[in-house]
Amino acid sequence: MSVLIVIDQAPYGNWSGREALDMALSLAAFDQSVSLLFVDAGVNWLRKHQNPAPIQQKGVNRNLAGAQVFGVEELLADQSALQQYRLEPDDLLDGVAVTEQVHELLSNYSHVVCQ
Amino acid sequence: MSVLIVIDQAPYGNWSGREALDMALSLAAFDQSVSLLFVDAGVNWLRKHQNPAPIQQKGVNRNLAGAQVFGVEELLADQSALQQYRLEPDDLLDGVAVTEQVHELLSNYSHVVCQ
Amino acid sequence: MMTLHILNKSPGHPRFGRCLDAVGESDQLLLIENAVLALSVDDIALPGRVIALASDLEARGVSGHREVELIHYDDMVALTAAADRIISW
Amino acid sequence: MMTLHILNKSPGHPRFGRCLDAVGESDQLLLIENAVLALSVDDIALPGRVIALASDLEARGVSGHREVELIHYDDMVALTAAADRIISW
Amino acid sequence: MPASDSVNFTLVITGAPYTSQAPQTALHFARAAIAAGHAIDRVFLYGDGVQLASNLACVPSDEPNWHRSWSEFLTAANIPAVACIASALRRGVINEEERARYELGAANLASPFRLLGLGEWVDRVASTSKVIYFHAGG
Amino acid sequence: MPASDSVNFTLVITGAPYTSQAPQTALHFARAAIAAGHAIDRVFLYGDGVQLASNLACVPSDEPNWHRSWSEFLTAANIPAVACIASALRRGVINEEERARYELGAANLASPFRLLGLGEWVDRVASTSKVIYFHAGG
Repeated sequence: MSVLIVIDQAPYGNWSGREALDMALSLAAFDQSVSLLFVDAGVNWLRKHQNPAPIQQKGVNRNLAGAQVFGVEELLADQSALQQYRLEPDDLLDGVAVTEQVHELLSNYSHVVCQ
Repeated sequence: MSVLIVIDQAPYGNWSGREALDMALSLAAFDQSVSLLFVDAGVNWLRKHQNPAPIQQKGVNRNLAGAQVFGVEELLADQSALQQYRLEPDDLLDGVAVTEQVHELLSNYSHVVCQ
Repeated sequence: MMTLHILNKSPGHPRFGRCLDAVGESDQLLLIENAVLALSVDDIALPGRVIALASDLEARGVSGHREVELIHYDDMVALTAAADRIISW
Repeated sequence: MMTLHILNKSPGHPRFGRCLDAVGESDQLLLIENAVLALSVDDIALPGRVIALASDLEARGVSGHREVELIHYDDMVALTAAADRIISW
Repeated sequence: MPASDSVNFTLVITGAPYTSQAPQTALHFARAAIAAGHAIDRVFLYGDGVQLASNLACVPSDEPNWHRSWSEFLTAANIPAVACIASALRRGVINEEERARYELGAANLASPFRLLGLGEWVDRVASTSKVIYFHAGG
Repeated sequence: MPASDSVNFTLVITGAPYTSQAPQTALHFARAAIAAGHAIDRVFLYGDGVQLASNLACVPSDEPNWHRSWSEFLTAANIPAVACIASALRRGVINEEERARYELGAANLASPFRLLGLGEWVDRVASTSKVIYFHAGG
């Protein structure tokens, strides 16, 4: 059993990415194999230097940066989405692996969740 | 004061079109000048022969067909959206006016609501 | 591994295109809720075997001139029971 | 008549494109919430005068290399007070 | 003191808290409007926005409680707040009167919010008030 | 009687009633699954889906009350139903225990629904159960 949680919504404008991240962290906490895949506007979760204090939300950078410490296996980002949002490797949190083959990648997981 | 209510969501899958229609009917009930504009997937509200009984929802055909009787001035549909969904004039409820100039049309209204 | 893709978004929704990209040759695509509107759109290339929930078509007055297999909720249950993997988009 | 268009959807959202189509030459476009992400996208032709909420940019870590006027909520109030008409997309 | 060029705003919120950013953006806007000497003559909750009126939200202490922040602001600034009754009843946001009518066990909407019809919104649209909508983003 | 090839389903609902079609599609699916001799070992409400557990929805008599239909089905089929506690508390869906803890005036979640953590979902994902998601459409 290996789980992939797909995040395609941008941060802060709605809660769905936040709750998808909670799903991944819960699986990891119970020692289940889980990775996160960021596609479309979802890649914006991976930007360095987010500061949601002015809009009175809690940042998720720390959760995301610590995801692998908590047992999330991989943080994967879709290359074409990174390109669309002009995100270079230097702009991203540490530990993000870039993938060009989202379609093929999906088939590696026995359980896929698009929250 | 003339109001345009824009509906760009398809029927039944979510409630937003339904509640936008309620806004139009309320304005009409209070004798305010109001028209409805259907764009994108929203044009599917205008199909004849909808029958949401199998999914246990109430139809809106009667409300829409009666909208002009209740005082809604115009039911407008975006030509390009009709074309996308292969909707011919015969497929539509009576009383729908087709517009090719959504952008220009918006400027005729002093108050525009995209629910 | 046969994957059943369950899609409930209108053709204009970003996830609609993402789902279509992910459907493999041996996969099944089940259109439900607003996704059945895709059956009335000409220029969408739907993959091989397309299935749609009849009650969602009837609700929306879509006749579905395209090649499509219309099913009911009991068939949807059978499809999910038989699938190796299910992705809800 | 000067219209202020307030847009809060990500660039991939169908309403994003519909809003851009509707912005006239003498209109103003205010990007808030997820719409500020458009400032990091190259291939979107944003119309003439583009304004964005600074706190939404800061939240998302977007620096906005494009020509854009960054404002705060009090400026947003002034803009809406001055506009002949306001459309929230 | 209202400025000489002060405006009457009506704010319509259609996005729910903890689902969309709409109630947050609207509150920042509302505070700035009052600070600048403008008036807000009504806040109208419609569609999913009615969830903001529920007084049962329980939020971790290190996160803002948007229902409470809005309630405090509305009370302090003496601004009438209305949740659309048709939107609210379906979504389980009810006051004491509806609780009694539907014979339910509890109510979750109270002052400063009231349940009223769309006529409250129509009334503002037909007035000289500037009506601003705060929808769910995406 | 379970069929010889019967499956254990877990249904996860993330779309709210009267906002999305998700709870309706899921209920049609659930009824058909039970009728075909399959088992549903859990229904898990997550995100906006927790609104389905609120027992305060008031629906016109000519429209289905999805909370009531689901409650009756779950009770009759003896299926455990869980609303994610983190999603539910923020959205104002609370049981008697949380009402007391947060010192609020009312609770709106009761049997057959319970408030529990995401571990309930993890447990099903890690099992042989077939987990099917019913999201909000659009």
